[in-house]
Amino acid sequence: MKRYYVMGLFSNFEEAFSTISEIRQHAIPGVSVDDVTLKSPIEHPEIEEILGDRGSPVPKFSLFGAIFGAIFGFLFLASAQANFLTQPQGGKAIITLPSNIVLSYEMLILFGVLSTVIGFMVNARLMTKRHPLYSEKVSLDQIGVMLELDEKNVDSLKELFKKHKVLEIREEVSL
Amino acid sequence: MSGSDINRRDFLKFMGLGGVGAATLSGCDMPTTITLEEGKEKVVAYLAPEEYAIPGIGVTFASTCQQCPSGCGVHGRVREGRVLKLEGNPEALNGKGLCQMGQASLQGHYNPDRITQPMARKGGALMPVSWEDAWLLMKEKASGTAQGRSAWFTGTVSGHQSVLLAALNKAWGSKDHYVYEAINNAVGSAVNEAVLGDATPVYRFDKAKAVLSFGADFLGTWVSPVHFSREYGKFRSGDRGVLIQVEPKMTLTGGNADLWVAARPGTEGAVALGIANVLLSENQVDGKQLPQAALDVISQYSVSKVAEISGVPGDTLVRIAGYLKERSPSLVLSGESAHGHTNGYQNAMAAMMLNVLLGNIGQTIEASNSMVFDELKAKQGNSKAMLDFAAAAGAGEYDVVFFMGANPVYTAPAHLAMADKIAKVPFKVALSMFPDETTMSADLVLPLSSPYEEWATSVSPYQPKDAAISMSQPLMKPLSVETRSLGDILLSMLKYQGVKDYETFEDYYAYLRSALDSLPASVKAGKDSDAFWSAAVQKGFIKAPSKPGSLKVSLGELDQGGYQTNGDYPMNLVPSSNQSMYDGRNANLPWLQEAPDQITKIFWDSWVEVHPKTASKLGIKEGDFIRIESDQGVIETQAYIYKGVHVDTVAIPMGRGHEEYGRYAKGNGVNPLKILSPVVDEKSGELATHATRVRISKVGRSEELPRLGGSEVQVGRRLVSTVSADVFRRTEGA
Amino acid sequence: MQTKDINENIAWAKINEDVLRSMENPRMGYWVALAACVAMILCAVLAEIYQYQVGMGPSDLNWPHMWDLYIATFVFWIGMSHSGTLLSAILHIIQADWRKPIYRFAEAMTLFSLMTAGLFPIIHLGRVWNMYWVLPYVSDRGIWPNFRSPLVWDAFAITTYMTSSALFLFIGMIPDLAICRDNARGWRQKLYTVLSMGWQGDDRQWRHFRRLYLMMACFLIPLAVSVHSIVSADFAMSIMPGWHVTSFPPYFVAGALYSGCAAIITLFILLRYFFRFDEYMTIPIMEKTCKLTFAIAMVWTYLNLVEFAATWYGHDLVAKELLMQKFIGPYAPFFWAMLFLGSVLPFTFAFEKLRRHLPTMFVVSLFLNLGMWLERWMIVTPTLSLSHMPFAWDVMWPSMIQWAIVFGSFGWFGMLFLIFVKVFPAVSMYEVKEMVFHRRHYHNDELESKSHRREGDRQPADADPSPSREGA
Amino acid sequence: MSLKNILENWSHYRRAHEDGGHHEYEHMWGMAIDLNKCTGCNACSVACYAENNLPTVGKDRMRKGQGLHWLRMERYWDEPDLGGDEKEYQERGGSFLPMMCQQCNAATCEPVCPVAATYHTPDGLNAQVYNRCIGSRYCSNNCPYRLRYFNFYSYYEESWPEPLNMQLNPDLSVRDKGVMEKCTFCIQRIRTGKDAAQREGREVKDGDVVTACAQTCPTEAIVFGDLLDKDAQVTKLWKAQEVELGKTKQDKSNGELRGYRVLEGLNTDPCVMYMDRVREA
Repeated sequence: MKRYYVMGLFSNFEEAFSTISEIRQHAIPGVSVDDVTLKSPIEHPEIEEILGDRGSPVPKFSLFGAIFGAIFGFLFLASAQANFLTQPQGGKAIITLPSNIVLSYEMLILFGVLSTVIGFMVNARLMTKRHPLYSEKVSLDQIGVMLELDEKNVDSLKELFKKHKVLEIREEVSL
Repeated sequence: MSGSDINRRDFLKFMGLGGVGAATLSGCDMPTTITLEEGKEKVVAYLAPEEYAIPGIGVTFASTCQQCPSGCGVHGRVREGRVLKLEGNPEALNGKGLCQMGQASLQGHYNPDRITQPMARKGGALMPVSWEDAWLLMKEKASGTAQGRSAWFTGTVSGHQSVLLAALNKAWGSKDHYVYEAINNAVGSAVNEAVLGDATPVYRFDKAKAVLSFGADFLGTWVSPVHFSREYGKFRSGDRGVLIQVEPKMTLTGGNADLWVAARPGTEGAVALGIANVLLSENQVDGKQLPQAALDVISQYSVSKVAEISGVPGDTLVRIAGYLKERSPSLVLSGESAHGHTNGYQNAMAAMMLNVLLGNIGQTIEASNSMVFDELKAKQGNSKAMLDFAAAAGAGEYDVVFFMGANPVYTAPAHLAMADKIAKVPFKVALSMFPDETTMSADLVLPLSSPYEEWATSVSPYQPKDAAISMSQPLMKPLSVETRSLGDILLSMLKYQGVKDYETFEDYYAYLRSALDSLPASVKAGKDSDAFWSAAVQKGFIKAPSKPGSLKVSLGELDQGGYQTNGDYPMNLVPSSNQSMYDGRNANLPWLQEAPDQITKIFWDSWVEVHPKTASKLGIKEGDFIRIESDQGVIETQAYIYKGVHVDTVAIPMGRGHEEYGRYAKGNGVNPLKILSPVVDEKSGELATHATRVRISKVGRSEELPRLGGSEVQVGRRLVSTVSADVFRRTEGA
Repeated sequence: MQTKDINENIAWAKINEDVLRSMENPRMGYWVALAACVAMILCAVLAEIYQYQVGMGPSDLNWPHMWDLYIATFVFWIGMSHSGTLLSAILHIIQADWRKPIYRFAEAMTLFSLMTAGLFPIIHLGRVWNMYWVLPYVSDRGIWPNFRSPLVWDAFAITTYMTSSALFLFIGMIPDLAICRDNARGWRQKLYTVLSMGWQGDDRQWRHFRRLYLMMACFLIPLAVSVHSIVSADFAMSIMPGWHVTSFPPYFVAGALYSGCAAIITLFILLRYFFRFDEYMTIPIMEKTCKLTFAIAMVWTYLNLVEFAATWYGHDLVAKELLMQKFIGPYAPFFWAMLFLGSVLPFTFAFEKLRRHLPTMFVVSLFLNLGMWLERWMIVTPTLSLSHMPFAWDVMWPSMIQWAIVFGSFGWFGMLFLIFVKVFPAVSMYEVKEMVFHRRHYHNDELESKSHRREGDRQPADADPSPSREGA
Repeated sequence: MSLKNILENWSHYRRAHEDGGHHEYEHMWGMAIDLNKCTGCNACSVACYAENNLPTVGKDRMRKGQGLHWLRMERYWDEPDLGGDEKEYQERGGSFLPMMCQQCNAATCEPVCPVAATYHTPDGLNAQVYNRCIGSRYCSNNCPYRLRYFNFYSYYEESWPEPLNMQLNPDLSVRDKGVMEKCTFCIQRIRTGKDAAQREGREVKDGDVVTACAQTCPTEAIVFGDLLDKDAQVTKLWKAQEVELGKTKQDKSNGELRGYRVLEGLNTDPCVMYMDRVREA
């Protein structure tokens, strides 16, 4: 059976949200809210209530990046100090904790940040091709509700879209 | 690998051989003097080193410093055929110490402005000529000089060079050998001679418990400063002696005094008499040592009168007398700033009177050990020689004059018009290392080798312990093949004059060998010729037999001339000498130019010292340019204001303001000697250098003074704090 | 009187249009400004070449003034970099949405100040060509930099800060770059296609984006604070009176925020004027920034007083002496100018009329920054001029070489900023849209009108008769 | 390897100055300077120029404060409000203070160097590695004695025109522009002395190593030696004055003893002891 991508572009955001709400309430049998991809020009924290909490592992990346940074930082500094033989200075110990704390802290943040960014890039699937149904209007002021669904449900979805004053509907056969 | 077991190889690996090699591995015996940075130094293989040059090993050779007349023994460290550093000869008079002038004498040796070949005046300018041409010129202009129409004008000379010089003068039929030193103790010597019968007695600082010095800068320039500094160290140890300095401008010695007293210039004698008065009247010192005439004079100098004449408060006089009475034996000295007056001789006499009164003669002033070889003794310089020479030259008495080791064109006051008078001499020959003012006005310039390139002997004028002949040996090959030692030139001239005694000697070295060979067997202590020679060269000096001296006491006239004032010129000028530029001969040594003056901390330039009271009266601030005007001329320089100069006095250091003398000296600062008034010490005929009256005014320009250091006080920090001598004697007293 | 931070009924297409327009077709004035900046840089480059060839001597640095304008200006630029990222992050976390129209250029300012600041420690090195020795690269000689040295901390902190704030700026710009991509042609399209990294605005991206941005903000706040306290450690970690001051880290952070805010005001006014961003960079936002600046100015003033008081009541005579010398010594005119500009001048912000008056604010903000620059100079130089050793006291005035390089650094910053505004959107389009959207949906207009408006103000109905609830 | 190293030697690497430090000190070179004997004649400073290849920089640069004088002879006048007097003249002369690198055991210059160009040697010296120096000048700023000097220019051509350059001591380098330098206690002489002792198969003894300043001092006010050598003259002087290393305030049985270290309250632990100037009153 062919699978279709259907995307409806809305200018009124609330209509788009109620469309999703209805999908969530099984307005179309066999179409789950999990199949919905929302394309929006802005961030909508509130949409999670409708779309369901899909979660993000990015903070975990931050945490592990930071822990790694701190531990690596300290060990790196300490081993450099311990192996470089001409460093007794100013009556200080060879491995000096105060300075290493400062630098480990910087390393914590640096690796935390880098790891967070990498986590984001991986999870958000950046650096991939845009979806064929991507519309430039999404970057302007319209919101797109896209679903991947069976051929039999396409028409009922379009009906639903039209009920909510959709401006434009695009579709494409999934490969 | 833990921290403690680093070995050399790892270290090299870490640091890179070239890099730290220079900084940390220096001194290890490898011929790696390579710095990798920018290929600054070429890598030179020691394929064929000089015989005596062991690569990487410094060898020490003894010689004698000629930077001032004291003649300290030095050890030169020679590496790879170059002399690198001088140290004091521990066995010599100066011990292991050396003053900054001695340290810097290396820069005279390596000076980039040294004369490297003979020069002759052609068409008004000095042009390089060959030695053959130089000798031809000598033959043409000088050989036929009539008897008595030639003269030598030199600095202090001694040793075998002095012998040759005397022989040469004799061959030439001239008696005129002017020995001139701008900084000298001639007045003092005259008084010593008159009173004690010994011109240079031995001063026992180590025995003295109090030293009262009237302007004798014995730590800086007076007689034999490095030796005296050593003695000073002993003087200050144990039962620490008291040092009182009376002078118009603070010298290095004054800077170390327990009590520094500013007396009006020229009234030092009065101060001495005042102190004697207190000693006799209040301190119950017995006056029987003094002749009645002296006591009569002393009685006229009551404390109040002396205070009025000299500007020294009466209680200070009492305090000084107290120290002298309490701390016996004492030692009273007089120096430059007391001597350089019309009454300089009386000032010195008054100081000597105190020694007599306090019974110091024989205690802290002992008879000198006079060497038996009179012909080798130092011919000491004075300034009367210059006055006499100026008169003779001005009168056209000479056809030929030889200059060596003195720079009268620079040091003579303007009123002598020395340059003009010298110009009247038809043929002037300068034997010189440097293009100084006198050299540049000569007709023929013969390049001298440096003291560290030549063979020579010298005898220092001040010989406190055993008499000794100091040896100079070449510490390295001459830098320039064209330079000749003084001895060699004199020997050549003697041969030229056909003096038979000297014809057999190939060079001065041969002459010296033979001359030392002919010393009495007692001197040679049974050694054969070679052994004696090498012992002498190794040690740096030869102990010579001396006649034990004795001291008599016959005090001369003490009466002081009144202190003269002059409405037009209200201030006194002190052309101060210091242990860096000295009389100007050190102005071409960059180390000394850059070394800050010991007292004012000023470098590379002249300055005029002004008392804060005078400064505020005239609205002068530090760094202001001041015009100093005497009846002989005007100089302008920057003001340094401090409480180390008498209120009525300004002091300008000697030694700068050269018109020639190489890149480091030329155009730096001013020469205070130029504006000296034509006055002399009436008794000795010495130039009265400190008797010039001046008036000062602001020029209106100001510039930051070239002075090292910010604050001149410690602002409450404990960097140097002062404890009292009582505490010192309690804790460290002998 | 305008009281709303932004007109929430502004059309989204207009937002795109306004911002994208600002990136196109530079006018004559732009080229002149750019040329002026390049000329300033040339001055500095010539001075630096001379200094490189000859040594540090011509700068008139000396013993004991081993540091002077270079380090002072370094601290100044580091300070300048603080407001952008730090304020942006803080305001993001506390959800103050008025940051949205202004944070982009502020963050750019952060990055460029850092790029300028980073030059100074390099310029001031005696042996510039060996500057990489400060970095912990693996060397077969086993030599590492000295991790005890605050200068190495600087290198670490600046690198971290530069990386993080560049990422923060870049990440925050991705949705806007996508907008640019969708609207651009030619080389710009290619550039933005690469830079936007395939952003298509789907909910997955936004969801991770939101977390990312929050996490970044969380990292950046302590980072920014640590960076400037580390810069203060260059001084505070030393033993010198006047530098060894406990309150230096917060003092430096406050001073940094202060100068950064002042710089934001300056650039705010310039951008608003030249790019006609009146509708985004509104007077109320300006007013908020001014109030913030005033608050920070008072913190700074307080910390100044704390420093004086601590020194005055402390028993370190040398520090006290230095303080007195600041008050009456040769550098006193600059010191008093700093106090006047830093503590008295900000009171202009206390007057509503003045803080809403752009020309006044422009001039004031420039003077505040001058004051902050003087602060840095007065930290570095008087301490060196007076120390424990009175013999090493000295008063030194910087030479033209130093001034030329300091002057040129402003050209460098200006040039970077000018290029930025023509290549990247200086106002965050998507976030202005968010701001507008959320204000429209969640703000109670009536409540707002009651609380903020005064009698005589125009009613919102007058201003906008037909409020639309739609996006376009 | 390095992790093992850290874990095994942790306590060793954590030993600070107070705990005896990282080094097993072979020597602890130190000085004792008697200001009662020092006349301020400046010979030490010029000897230092001669020994250590110090350039002369000329009047203008010297006035700007760009000179290099590893050993500077400081001269202070008595302060009117501190035991001095409001008198018309400086009656007690000057206070002379020769200041060379104090070779602090807790040197404040060392930890601030970004590239570890300055560190502490097992000889107790504060060493400066010229080739490693990048010229940040932080060390000089953080030296409370202000005893570190910077090469603001390249001097090797200007300061030693031919043949003055022949005097340069090949035992140490001529520093180029951009490098910090300071007194080394004549480390080249220490090297030579140690090498000679090693060749002869003996310990270094007192007098084997003398710094240029100590050697030339006409009054022998400067005494140099190894503070770990109980028989060294310098050790005896320190003992006699009851001055000890590692203290910020000397606890003396006799408060009248003159020994002190300059600014020792800053806990820099310098290795140079001074003895107070003495004046009659």
